[in-house]
Amino acid sequence: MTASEPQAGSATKPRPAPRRTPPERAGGGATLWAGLALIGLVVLAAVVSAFWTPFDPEGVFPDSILLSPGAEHLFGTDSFGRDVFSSILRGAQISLLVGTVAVGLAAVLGVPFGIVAGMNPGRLDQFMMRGNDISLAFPALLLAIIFGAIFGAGTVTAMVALGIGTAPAFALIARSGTMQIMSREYVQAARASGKSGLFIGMRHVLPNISGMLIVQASVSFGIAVLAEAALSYLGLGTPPPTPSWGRMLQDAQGYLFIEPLLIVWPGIAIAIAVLGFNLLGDGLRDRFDPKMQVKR
Amino acid sequence: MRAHTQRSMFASMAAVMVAFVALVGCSDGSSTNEADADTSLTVGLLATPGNLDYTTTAGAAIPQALLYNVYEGLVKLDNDGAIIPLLAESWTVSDDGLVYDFLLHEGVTFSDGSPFTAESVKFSLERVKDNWTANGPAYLDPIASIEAVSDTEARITLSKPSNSWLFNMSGPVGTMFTESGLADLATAPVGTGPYTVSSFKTGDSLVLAANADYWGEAPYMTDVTLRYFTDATAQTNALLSGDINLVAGISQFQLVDQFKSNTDFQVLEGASTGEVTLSMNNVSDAFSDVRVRQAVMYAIDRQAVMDTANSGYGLLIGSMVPPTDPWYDESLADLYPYDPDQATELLAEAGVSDLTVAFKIPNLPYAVAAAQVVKDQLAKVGITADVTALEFPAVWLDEVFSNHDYDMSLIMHSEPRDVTVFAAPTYYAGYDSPSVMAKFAEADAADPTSYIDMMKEVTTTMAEEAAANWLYLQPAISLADADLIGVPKNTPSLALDLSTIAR
Amino acid sequence: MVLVVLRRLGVFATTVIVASVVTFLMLSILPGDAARIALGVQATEADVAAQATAMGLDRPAIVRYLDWFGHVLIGEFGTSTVSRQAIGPEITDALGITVILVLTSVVLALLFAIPFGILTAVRQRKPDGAILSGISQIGVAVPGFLAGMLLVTVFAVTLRWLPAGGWVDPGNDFGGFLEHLILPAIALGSVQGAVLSRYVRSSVLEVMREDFIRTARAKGLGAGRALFRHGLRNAAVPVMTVLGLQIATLLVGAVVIERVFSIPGLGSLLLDKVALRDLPAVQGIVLVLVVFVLLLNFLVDLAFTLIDPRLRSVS
Amino acid sequence: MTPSTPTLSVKDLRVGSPFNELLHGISFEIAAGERVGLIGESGSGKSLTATSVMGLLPETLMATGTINLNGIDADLLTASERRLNRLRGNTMAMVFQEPMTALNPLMRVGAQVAEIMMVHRTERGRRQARQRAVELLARVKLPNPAEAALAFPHQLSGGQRQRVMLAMALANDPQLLLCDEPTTALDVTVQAEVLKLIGDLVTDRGTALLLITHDIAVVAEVCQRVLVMYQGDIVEDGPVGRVLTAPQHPYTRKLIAASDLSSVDDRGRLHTMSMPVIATPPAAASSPRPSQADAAAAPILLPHRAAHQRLEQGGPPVIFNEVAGAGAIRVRGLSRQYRRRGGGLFAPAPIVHGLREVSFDVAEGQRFGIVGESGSGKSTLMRILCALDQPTSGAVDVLGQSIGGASERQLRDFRSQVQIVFQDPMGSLDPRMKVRDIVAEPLHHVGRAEAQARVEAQLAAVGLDADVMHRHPHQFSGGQRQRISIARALITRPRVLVADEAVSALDVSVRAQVLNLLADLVDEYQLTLVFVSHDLGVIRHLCDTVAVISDGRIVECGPTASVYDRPLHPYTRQLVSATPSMDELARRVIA
Repeated sequence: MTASEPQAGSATKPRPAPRRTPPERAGGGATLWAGLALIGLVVLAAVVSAFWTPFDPEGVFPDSILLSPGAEHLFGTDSFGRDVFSSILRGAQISLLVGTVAVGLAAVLGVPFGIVAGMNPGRLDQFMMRGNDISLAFPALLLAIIFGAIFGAGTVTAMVALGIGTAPAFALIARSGTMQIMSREYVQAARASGKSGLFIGMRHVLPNISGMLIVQASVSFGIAVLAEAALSYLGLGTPPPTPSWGRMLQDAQGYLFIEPLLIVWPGIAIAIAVLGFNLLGDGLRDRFDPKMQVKR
Repeated sequence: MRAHTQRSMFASMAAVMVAFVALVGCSDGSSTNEADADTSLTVGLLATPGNLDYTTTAGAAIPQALLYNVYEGLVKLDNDGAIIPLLAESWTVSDDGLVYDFLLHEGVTFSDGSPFTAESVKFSLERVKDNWTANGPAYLDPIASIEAVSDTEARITLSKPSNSWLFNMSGPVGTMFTESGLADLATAPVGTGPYTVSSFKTGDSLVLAANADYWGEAPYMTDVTLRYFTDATAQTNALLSGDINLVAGISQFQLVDQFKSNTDFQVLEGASTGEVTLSMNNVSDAFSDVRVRQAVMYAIDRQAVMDTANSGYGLLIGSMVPPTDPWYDESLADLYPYDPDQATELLAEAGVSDLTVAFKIPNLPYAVAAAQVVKDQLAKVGITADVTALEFPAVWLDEVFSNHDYDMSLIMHSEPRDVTVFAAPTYYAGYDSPSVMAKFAEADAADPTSYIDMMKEVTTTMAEEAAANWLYLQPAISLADADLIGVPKNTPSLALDLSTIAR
Repeated sequence: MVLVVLRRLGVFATTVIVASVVTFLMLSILPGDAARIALGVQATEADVAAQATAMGLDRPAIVRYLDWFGHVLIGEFGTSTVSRQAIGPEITDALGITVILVLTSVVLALLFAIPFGILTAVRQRKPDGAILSGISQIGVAVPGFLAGMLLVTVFAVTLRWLPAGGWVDPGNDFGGFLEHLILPAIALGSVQGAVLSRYVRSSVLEVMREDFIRTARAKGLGAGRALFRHGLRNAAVPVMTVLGLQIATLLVGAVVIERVFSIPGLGSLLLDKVALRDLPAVQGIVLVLVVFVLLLNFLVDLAFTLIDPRLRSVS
Repeated sequence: MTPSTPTLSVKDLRVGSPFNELLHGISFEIAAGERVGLIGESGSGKSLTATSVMGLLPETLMATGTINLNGIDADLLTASERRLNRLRGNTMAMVFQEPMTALNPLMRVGAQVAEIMMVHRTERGRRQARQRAVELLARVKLPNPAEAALAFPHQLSGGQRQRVMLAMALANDPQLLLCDEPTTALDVTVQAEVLKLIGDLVTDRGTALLLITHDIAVVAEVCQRVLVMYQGDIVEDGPVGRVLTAPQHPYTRKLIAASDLSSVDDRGRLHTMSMPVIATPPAAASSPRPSQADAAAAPILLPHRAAHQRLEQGGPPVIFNEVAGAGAIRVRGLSRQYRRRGGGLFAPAPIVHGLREVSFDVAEGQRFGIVGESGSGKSTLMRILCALDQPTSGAVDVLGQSIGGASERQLRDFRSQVQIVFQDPMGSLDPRMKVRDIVAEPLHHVGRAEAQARVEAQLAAVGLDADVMHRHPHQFSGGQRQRISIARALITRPRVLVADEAVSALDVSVRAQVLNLLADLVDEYQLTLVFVSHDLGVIRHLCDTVAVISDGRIVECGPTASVYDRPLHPYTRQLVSATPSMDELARRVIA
């Protein structure tokens, strides 16, 4: 799932009359804030757990195995006697780490690639886009499986695979945004002033496509959190004892009939994080010019 | 108009929902394997065979499916671990223990129609030395010569007496083949067993059909499907939903309890030969000192490891000997009681502080779970274990098993009587004791009574020297439909003997 | 039009070749000794070396590549080092299963997403639209394998209506095939459906703002009729792009659901073969997956050309 | 229907959101068959009026008042959707501005025309409707109507699409036709044809017409009566001839004065409307003098007068406006070809000829206009003159610098000597940059403080206060943005200024101000001006020489007055007649 939500049609002619109100402007704000609130919750959990958790989420406590939720253990304990609440808090770190690195890597790889392609229409663009097609054909999960075999499974491998797997989407969006910006007259003006391609790319293109890139980043972040969970399920994610929501889900599967709540907590945590980033993406999309969205 | 539109959209959504429910509902009550054919059996297993040729492919999965079912040898192990006749009706051993005379069953044919005779014995066993690369061709090293005395008489002469030889003949290396059935060992095995392979799909299923021309008593189950799962939950779910009838050897014991309270199912607890072993690289800087290894023995609360990682299932053994072996010594389980103070003392004595060890485990659920507890307990005596879960088998075999590039590992040794293998100095544990090796050789050649005593002695020595920390014996727990009888409880050998199962 | 297709075919062939090189290079650095794995822990070093030679592992990379890809071109994926059978049929079987699973789930997803997406778009300012939209948002946020686990627990384990997993060949037992297909297809389709419905919604919202919808309204078509007659086909174009991408990612992405339901699909086969270091098989599977995605993109592009007359007039 | 009932009657129409009223209670009537123009600048509320009548206001806006359509008792504002659906496209029909997007791109145009008859069941079946559609397409004078009916919208030109829209609107013989800027997006010559068509059709059928436009000329062409809107109110209502010649309301008066590019005050400046935001600085006060070097380099200009020439059909290439010695610009045999997009790695894409064999000179200090319609090649020519594009063949020298094959390094001096002002006041300024950075952008190797000072001075020269420097472009009106563009272009003290449709997107009132400013600055800085436009009127006002470009070729060139008064080429003649002056309009209307 690489694409941002596409928008049909893109009129290039500026319209003299602002006769229609922007879409969902009224609802957009609420969506945005709801997204930010949920993300805030996740970030808070990650930050707090860096300094304090009710119990050690990485230890083993044979005396408190599989306790039901109660006053002492808010969400109960798992098969190692670990406090699930503590693990959920600490697990936010891995989810945010994976999301940040994966999305960051994807942006670092994809955005300059897309901008260069978009600024050089013609053969170079064609060539680069074929290359992009090929990397699109290696989805993140496939890369994760292959990289897992080559470099060993783990958080870093998963992040890198997700990052590389997501990069083509960023490249496509950056490219189409760049092509729109390049047709703007201020770019012509900059060129007429003798500005270099690098200057135009950095000063004009990048700031003006940043809105759509942020939207894409937000959506990709949610996807990365989900993908980390899926990879953990396949045994390609974060190794224990570091708490990860995906692996907690996988571990909980075996206890579904003994302690069904074990599967609920990480499920909710993942849903909150993904929902947060998706809502943020939707809200930002409504806020930024919808016509800036990409067809692909 | 707008209202109209919405109504029609609601209508179409409703239609979709109805179709959806209908789709789900149509299959209500028509589950697949419900008592339509009494003689068919579906078994859920975990590790899938890559192919069906155990002469050149390692791993327990192929013998589990084929040995005793499709392939047979002269002898087999019964479920209590005793050697009983199979293709051999009987045998005699010379007084010096060197000459074995086997009397073979008459009228036995392979599934391709070719006859089983003493020549088949000679052909099959002689083939092992040159053509087998897996499953222990060295087990037959004691054989000096094989002679087909008549069609039903085979004489095997050993170069020296061996107590373990006949036992090993019950395993894969003792399998009888026919020359005409070797063409496609990987996909179309030809044996004398009660079943033949009717289809095989890697990673999915192996379907066995009763061999109509079987020389012995026909098995009750005529159609047996072995279905392979990648995780234990899926396996038990399949049993609960009625897709399969039997889970042979559950690997995640937290899944067991739900069956105990369910009268539709039975839980069979038996003994296995799988020692879950915390191995320490005896030649590494960290563990070359026996005191450090002993410190690890004292530092680990094996009961706690078993409770946490195995939901309490298993047996504390303290050595590499399961109770099914005659030289089992239950007192060894208490040789190193949990005593962190003692561990700290030993470490201090050895002059070790701030020890950090590379703890490389296979990425298998039981190992990952146990390793977390071990790590936690080692930390309490000041040993830091850097846990790395290596992909199993590929990377673990490479790094730990072949290249010995590790300090500590954790894996289950499932082969029967593998303690002699473990003691070899070239083995990955790096345990190098010439006296122990000599004693093993001596025991093998000794008379049966002293054999047991000597084995007891030498395995105790290994435990005392802390060659490894044998945490516990993995239980053999099978889960089955309540109406199944004759399900093998123990796993004394690699084989899953289907011939005894009935309803 | 023919020229356009031919030119795209040329580009397609080039990308396939490049992709094959990438696949080969990426997998040629796999650690783990395939020969050792095949022989197991008891084999001697000499045995292992002989096995490596037998498997052709000691030849230079370029020779191995040309040998491999040359055979792939004539439809031979080689022989598995593990199962010792031809890899081609193994891949085809698994691919067939995955394709059936993915397509069924996509059909289910569409059956859900199209009405749901349109409804949430049309009702976007109404409370019920917002609630439905929220439901689809939550649907997007649930990991697919969690949905799978819960479906198994409810419908297979507790109610015993349907099998918990496995696969039945439709040729052998069509009823059984359907029974085994339903739960995984729903598990895979529900999350995809939620995702798709978001795209349908945004696409419909976008199209509802188009001038030609206003033209249709000015002609006297009601809002709903204008949308159905003029909007949906236009809205379909971006949705199709997403659909193509989704199917492409699902070919591998289905592996998680395949694992939950023990379905021997292509992703599962890949994981198994990677674990066994069955290099020829892994190469073959990865190449098939990659080519399939490229092919899919190619077909989606062609489909656009059919839907949108503006793209046809290039030649 | 009695003659006394008006076809459309709007009473006290107020439209607004809860926070902001946009229409302040307007009332007007349109009699049967009457052709009424509704004129106003952007944001005056004229489009809202039409959408209110059609009942197509956005959900966020509320309307009060009454709207009555002839023969319908009910107030349209309170009528049910079902009822409105029956009226829309049947009793009243509308044509929108954007012909590019108003038609469904995936549906054949014949089917789209037929649909309106199917919807209202005015034809019995699909086949009859399709047949009628072809007839209607013939009525709107589409060539090959049967073929055109099978075409997709993108296969038609803008003018053709607008004809399709018209066919659609008239299919059910509505009593009222609303046209919202129906020709604004069209080329001048096409505009005239479409307007004539609209006028003819409604006259023939006795359809009442409400024509919305910002362009007085359009109203004068078609309408009998005109309503003038200003900030949500109708400020004037009267016969076109009277309003044109004797406007009553001050706003109307100014609007008409500003629209008339042929009428100037005694200083040779266009009549402007009052500028509420920023005052024009006194010409002498703060405008910076050209720097020493520039002053020294500036030659004493001999007045160059162009010869009036035309390109003969199939005749030899002509060198237009040939200047003896070193002119500012010298173009010889310039051709530019493009590959159309869609070409791949393997096969060449189809070739499009942007410019063919163009030769002309521009003398130093000349004000050279280039006029042409969309696709004529004028923008390509402009881009090449600014070295933003490379010629395929031919020689282009600007200020002695050869453009063909020049590297960016070689062009460094050139870049500060030749600057551009663009059309789109939205698109020509980077929305993410502050005005200070935008204006300073062309400066190279200039210290921060000096840049600051120069930006300040330059902004003052275009009539903007220094405190605008820290604002972003979206905080400015179109006219102000165009001033910022001009400031940016002039900050390097260029010798050549190229303006690309620099006033086309502006409202008439602002247009006059910007044109005055440009004229002042060109004089003051002794610029050579190349002014590219589709609007002959603007060029006539600003330029001394004009070249008419069509289909990649200059077809005629000469002194502006001469070309305007005695066009030689048929194409020029067509252009000129499509752009009447205000006087002529008034004459036509009264006649």
